[in-house]
Amino acid sequence: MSIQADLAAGAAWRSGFLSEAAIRRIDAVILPLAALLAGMIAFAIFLVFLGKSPVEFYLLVYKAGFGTAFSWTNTLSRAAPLLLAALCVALPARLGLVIIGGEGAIVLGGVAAGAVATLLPGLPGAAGIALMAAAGALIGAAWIGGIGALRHYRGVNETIASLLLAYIAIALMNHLVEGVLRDPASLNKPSTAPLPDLWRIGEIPGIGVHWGLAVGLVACVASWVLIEKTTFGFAARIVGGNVRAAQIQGLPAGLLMIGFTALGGAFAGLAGMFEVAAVHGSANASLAAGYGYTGILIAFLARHNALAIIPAAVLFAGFEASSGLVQRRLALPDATVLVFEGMVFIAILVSETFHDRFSCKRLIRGSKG
Amino acid sequence: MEDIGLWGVPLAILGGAIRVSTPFIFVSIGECLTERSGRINLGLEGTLVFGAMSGYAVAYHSNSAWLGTLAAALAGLVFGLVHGYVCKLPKVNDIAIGIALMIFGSGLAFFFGKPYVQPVAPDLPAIPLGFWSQVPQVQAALNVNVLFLAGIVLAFAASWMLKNTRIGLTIRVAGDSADAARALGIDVNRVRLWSTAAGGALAGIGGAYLSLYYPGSWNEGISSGQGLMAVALVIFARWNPVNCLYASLLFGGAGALGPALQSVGVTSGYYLFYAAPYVLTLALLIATSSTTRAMPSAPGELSIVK
Amino acid sequence: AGLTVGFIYVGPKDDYGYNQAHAEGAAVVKQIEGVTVVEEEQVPETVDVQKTMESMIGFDGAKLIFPTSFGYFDPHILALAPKNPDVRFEHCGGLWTPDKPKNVGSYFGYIGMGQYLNGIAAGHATKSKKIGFVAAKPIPQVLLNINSFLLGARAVDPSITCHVIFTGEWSLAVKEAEATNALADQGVDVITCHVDGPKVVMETGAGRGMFLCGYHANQSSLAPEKYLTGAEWNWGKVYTDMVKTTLAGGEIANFVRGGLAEGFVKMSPLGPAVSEEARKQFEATQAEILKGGFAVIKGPLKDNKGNVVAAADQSFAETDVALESMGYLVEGVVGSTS
Amino acid sequence: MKVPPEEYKAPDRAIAVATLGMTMRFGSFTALDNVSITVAAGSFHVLLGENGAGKSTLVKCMMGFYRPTAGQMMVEGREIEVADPRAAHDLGLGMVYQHFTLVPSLTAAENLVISRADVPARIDWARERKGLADFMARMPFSVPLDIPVGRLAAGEKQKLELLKQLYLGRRFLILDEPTSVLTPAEADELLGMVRGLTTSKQLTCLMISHKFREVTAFADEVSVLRRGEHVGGGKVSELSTADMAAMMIGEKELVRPAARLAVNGGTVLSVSGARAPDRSGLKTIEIADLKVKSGEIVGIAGISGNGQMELMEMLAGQRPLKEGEIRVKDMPFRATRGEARRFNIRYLPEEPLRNACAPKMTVAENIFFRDFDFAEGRPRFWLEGRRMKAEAAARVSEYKVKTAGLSAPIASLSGGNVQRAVLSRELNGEVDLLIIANPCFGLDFSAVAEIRARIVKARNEGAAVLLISEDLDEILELSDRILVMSEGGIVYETPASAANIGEIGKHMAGHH
Ligand SMILES: Nc1ncnc2c1ncn2[C@@H]1O[C@H](COP(=O)(O)OP(=O)(O)OP(=O)(O)O)[C@@H](O)[C@H]1O
Ligand SMILES: Nc1ncnc2c1ncn2[C@@H]1O[C@H](COP(=O)(O)OP(=O)(O)OP(=O)(O)O)[C@@H](O)[C@H]1O
Ligand SMILES: [Mg+2]
Ligand SMILES: [Mg+2]
Repeated sequence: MSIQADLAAGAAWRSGFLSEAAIRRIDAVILPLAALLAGMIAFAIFLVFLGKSPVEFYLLVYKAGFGTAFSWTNTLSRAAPLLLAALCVALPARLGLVIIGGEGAIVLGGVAAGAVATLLPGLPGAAGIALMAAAGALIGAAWIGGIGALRHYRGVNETIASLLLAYIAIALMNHLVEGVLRDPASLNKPSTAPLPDLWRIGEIPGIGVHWGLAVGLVACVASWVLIEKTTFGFAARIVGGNVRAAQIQGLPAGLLMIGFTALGGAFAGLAGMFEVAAVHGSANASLAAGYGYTGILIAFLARHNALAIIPAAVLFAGFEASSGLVQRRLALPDATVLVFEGMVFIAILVSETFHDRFSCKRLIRGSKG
Repeated sequence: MEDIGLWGVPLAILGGAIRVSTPFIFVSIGECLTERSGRINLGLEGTLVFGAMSGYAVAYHSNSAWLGTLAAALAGLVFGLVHGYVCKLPKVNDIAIGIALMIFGSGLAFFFGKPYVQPVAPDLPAIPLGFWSQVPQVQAALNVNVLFLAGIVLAFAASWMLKNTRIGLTIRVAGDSADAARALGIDVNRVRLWSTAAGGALAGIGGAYLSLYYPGSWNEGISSGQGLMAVALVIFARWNPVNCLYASLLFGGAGALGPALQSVGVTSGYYLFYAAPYVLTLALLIATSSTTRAMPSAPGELSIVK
Repeated sequence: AGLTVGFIYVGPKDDYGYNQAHAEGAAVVKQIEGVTVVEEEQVPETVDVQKTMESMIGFDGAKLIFPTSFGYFDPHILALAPKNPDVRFEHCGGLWTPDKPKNVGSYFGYIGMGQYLNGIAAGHATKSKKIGFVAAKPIPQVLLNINSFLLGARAVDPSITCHVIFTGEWSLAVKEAEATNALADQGVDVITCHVDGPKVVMETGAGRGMFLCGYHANQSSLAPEKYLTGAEWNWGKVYTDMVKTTLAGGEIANFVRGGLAEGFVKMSPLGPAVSEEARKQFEATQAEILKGGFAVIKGPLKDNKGNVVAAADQSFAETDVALESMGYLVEGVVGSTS
Repeated sequence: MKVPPEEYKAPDRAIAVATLGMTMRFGSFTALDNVSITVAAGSFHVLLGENGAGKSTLVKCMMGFYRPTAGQMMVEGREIEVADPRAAHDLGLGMVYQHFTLVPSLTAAENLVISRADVPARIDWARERKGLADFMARMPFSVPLDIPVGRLAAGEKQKLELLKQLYLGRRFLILDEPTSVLTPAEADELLGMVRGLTTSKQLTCLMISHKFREVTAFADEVSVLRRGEHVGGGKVSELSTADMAAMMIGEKELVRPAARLAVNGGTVLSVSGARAPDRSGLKTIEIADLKVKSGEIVGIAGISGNGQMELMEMLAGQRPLKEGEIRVKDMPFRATRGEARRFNIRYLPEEPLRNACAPKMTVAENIFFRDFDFAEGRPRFWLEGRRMKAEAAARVSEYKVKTAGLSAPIASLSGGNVQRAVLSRELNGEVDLLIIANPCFGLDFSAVAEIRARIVKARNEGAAVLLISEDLDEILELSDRILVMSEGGIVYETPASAANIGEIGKHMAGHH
């Protein structure tokens, strides 16, 4: 068959009931699901060796992660910060930058929100929330965008710089909440002054999860549109595909790098702000809860596709949500879920190797031929 | 004990460099080998933690710290092999697998490590290189663990190996240009598999040092990100094993600054002192980077710097 | 229908320290007829702990919950208590005040007294007249322990100083070890600590030839020759009392405190390195404390910046709530609160 | 009877190699169809064919890179199975690939030593160095042994590739377009040397080339492939260039460049006093004065590695100037996208896949790079997928880009087709300034003719063209004015009409 024939086959596909793009999309769903199943089977074997019942385990995971309305509240509450944290990895990744220090932006975003509340407690609620959001997003943007700038202007490797800066950010946070920003009334848990009640961000009516979830979802969708459907996203993808080609095209590679890292950082900063305004009510060391690091895994699971971050984060959060019930009912340690997650994620990541190999396109085509 | 006052600070930095750096040395040299072969293993944190646990457990049961270290190395080897094997499948992202393995390794270590938090396992021996001094603090600082010395030897040996042996050149070829390697008849995947395995084994030993010598016990907080940081130090060290050694010493020494300053009464802003190793590394990184000579020594096949 | 009791720990429940002390208390509760215990470890002080509590209530029917980490209190317990009026939340270390929900209680032990007794043993053991303290964060509970430790030692010899190093985290093995070494380099020869798991400090200290005073749990087996004594929790008794009260349909008081006398806290048996003289003073002081009304913080007392913290005629008994917001280090402590 | 390679011992002289009915299918596509060729011991044999004719595939089968679908290899008259490249090497077969196979971060010395089959586990560098020095002394040219190969210029790399094969003592050498990056003099020297080795029966050579000049000057025999089939061949002495071309392209018409129109335009590009560090950061590139006028092709000749690529980078804004200025149409020019659009400036860098494409993005996306954010005189915010497909389809058919589809990754195209795709993107619409580097590297003559015709057409339509090329023939054919670059500066200038090859060559070689 020649290239012409190949093109013709492609045309035949396009005229068929499923377009090639649609098939690719189905592939993108079926493969990870098959991998999820494979990972679950592997873990089931592990459990059998331990003398525990896999059936019981999976029933518990289902029940505690996805089985009841409360489980969904639980899962989605945990997913909320992860959506924004994962964007901080996925957006720069589209330009070829591997940022692993989103934790720093989250923590500082939270501190910024706490600082606003400490410095300007008199403002009305809406203004306070807007100001906190702006402060959190800004500091996050500056922190991660600064990494993009260091990369562009000084050639500093962004991966190591972001990791170092995450540690530095956590030190700064501790220094501030135990120092100048400390509320003297926060005795055994040094924190900033509690947010005025009107500044607290509440729950989305009916689902018992704070508004950070909605913002995270919107951010994921908007990021996807930005990357896939706008010329800015296209320019960013060119930079990610080949910086030299982008430069030859006169694209401002440096500005794009700084812009997208800053955008990712702004999202992470917002995640920190929501932790303070919707969960903790003040900034303290609990901000460094590791969401930034979990976000890396989620972004890679989603292959840096902003929309795919949503299911990846929900899956992860569901596993986390089930951890408690698994501990209590099966008398297994907390680490059980870590082992489970490790197995499942390795399986999902490995499944990428089967794209274009075991794809349903091939199956259909094979059955035709 | 004599009062050595402010002299305690430089001494603590020296002692800290010796005590704290060893896990960094092992992990970063191991990762250096892995990355020189063109693969990155971000999961060494998990390997380190599992090495710490398995080393401690085996040392406890066998009553031999050396058997424990060996076990940690073997466990690390297995993790390296898993990473190496999985990543040789086409389209599998090595960074992502590393992160998943980090979770998996820590999870397994915590899972099986529960019974070993309380028992006391034998420690690895130390060599009292400070015997010449009458000052107990100097003696303590120079009480050097065998693995630290092994780490120094390893750094120079690895560096020599990369330049002067067939294996070393093969690793570099595989890391720099897979096409060229194939043209030379080198099985790139196999080279990377074993380089990753070696990196894992060394990370396992780094973990054993943590649990069997310093701090010398097993618990879930035994590693505070040493594995991840060591991977970052490799980039900082420009993929040179001897530089990895220096970077680790610098990092360990800077880490001792905070406690040492507090012990002599410089106490305010201790969080910032604790950040010293990170700040110092970042400052050096910025100072030594350049846009016009972008990462001249980076292995060409490395996904993280491509 | 029995009673389901939930325990929540911030770290691993077998950390040989803070969390294990609570978990051992939970294990005692398990033995009580008609009681089911559910436990969850490694629960961070975020939305996670709220969901864990809700899950224990919803899935397990827990009616009495012990969230044992300080950071669980505000906002997490305070957010859930009003929504679950039939569940009792008993929190360790918090300061319940009457404006807080009625189904919330806070309990804690006067472990500062234990550190005072540690200090007496240390005061006799130290030759360099420098004792050391590895602490996580400068919060009131920790500061009270540091101050008590030094004041105990000063009851032996007023020239003794106490060097403090804050590690900044509750559980950070390498830094704890480094802190212990740094203290040893300064000539400190008796050490204690307030971090979640004291094992690293104890082992490193013993390795540097220091005498040890334990914390949270009995660590004497780690270095029997060097271990002087230790301030231990005795949560089994506290929890048993509370669970039995609940089973009997009674109300637990919202604000519960207790010390050596009430059995909340106990001392490890004195080690072989404790001299006869030290033993005498230790036992005499302990007897004094058991009588009640003993004050460690009493005037005249200055902090290490020179401010008066207790006038000559002032004294703060262990039960004094003012101690729970301590913000200073007393004279003789080398270190600062920020 | 098949002989396992280990039973066969490579002789110490030129060896004869033949293929019998070699067939290679990739999926359903037949790249090689029953090809039998015979290369006699000690002959200099050339394999001719258009891009994609199957030449590379044939030699890869011979070298054990591919397992042919059918067919045999004969070495010294014996049927032999070549399982992998290592087996081929053991037989004394060697190959210089179209794309470099040197390891960039290794030095030349390391590259040479590691390529040996018998590298000892521990390398004694003192001894190796002496051996290398002895070897180099016997060679007609040399390369610096101690700097990483990545810092060598393309020409030097190609020389090193050849040196490597000779160092390895290969008795049958396959060269896949080895001279594309060499100056004619270098090429002649190199091929002359190979020729010497073949006539003395020390070596057999099978060369893939698109240059008839080299064929007639050096080769004994040719074989011609067309669409995977062996369509002819014979002794070079019995064939004319026209015969060979006819065999290659069949009945197809060659594109002839349009006649040059006299265009007299103003200065479009002017560079004055521009200085920038070179890639190694050790030397400085200095362009004192360079002007290109509308309707003029200025060719910059030079041996690779004399600053041409840095000049390209300076013009494209990839290499910041330390001093001096670049002006376009008398306005300062900083190579932004806006300026490039306003002034209609287009670039065609060398190795387009590496320098002008995002390899994993699709053909359509790559073709869209220039227009995605601007259409009908105004900037666009939304990406217009339909416009992208339409444009790409038009370009692909106009420039006859062979691709499996518009949504195939551009990296899956052959080198020549990548070149076409990029050209189709850059020559589309009005062009005022065209900056090109090595546009025909590795392309066959019909493709070359087509591309050159397009460049001349752009010139005739008023574009100012700056052509940087290492191929002197190309410079001579296309340029109106010729400059020579050497050691980071422009050292010579002549109008094409008065060009003297000897003079140019002298300046290229640094004698000025
Ligand atoms: N690995 C492969 N998979 C699929 N098709 C291939 C592969 N390798 C080569 N081909 C196809 O085989 C044909 C011959 O390619 P080959 O590289 O041998 O051409 P060539 O004669 O060397 O051309 P050039 O002069 O451009 O080097 C091309 O049409 C190409 O598309
Ligand atoms: N993995 C692959 N799958 C499909 N086709 C491939 C693959 N690898 C290479 N090809 C095809 O192989 C052909 C040969 O590639 P190569 O780059 O060697 O071409 P080439 O011989 O240099 O052609 P040109 O002379 O046009 O540059 C290309 O046409 C390409 O489409
Ligand atoms: Mg070819
Ligand atoms: Mg080609």
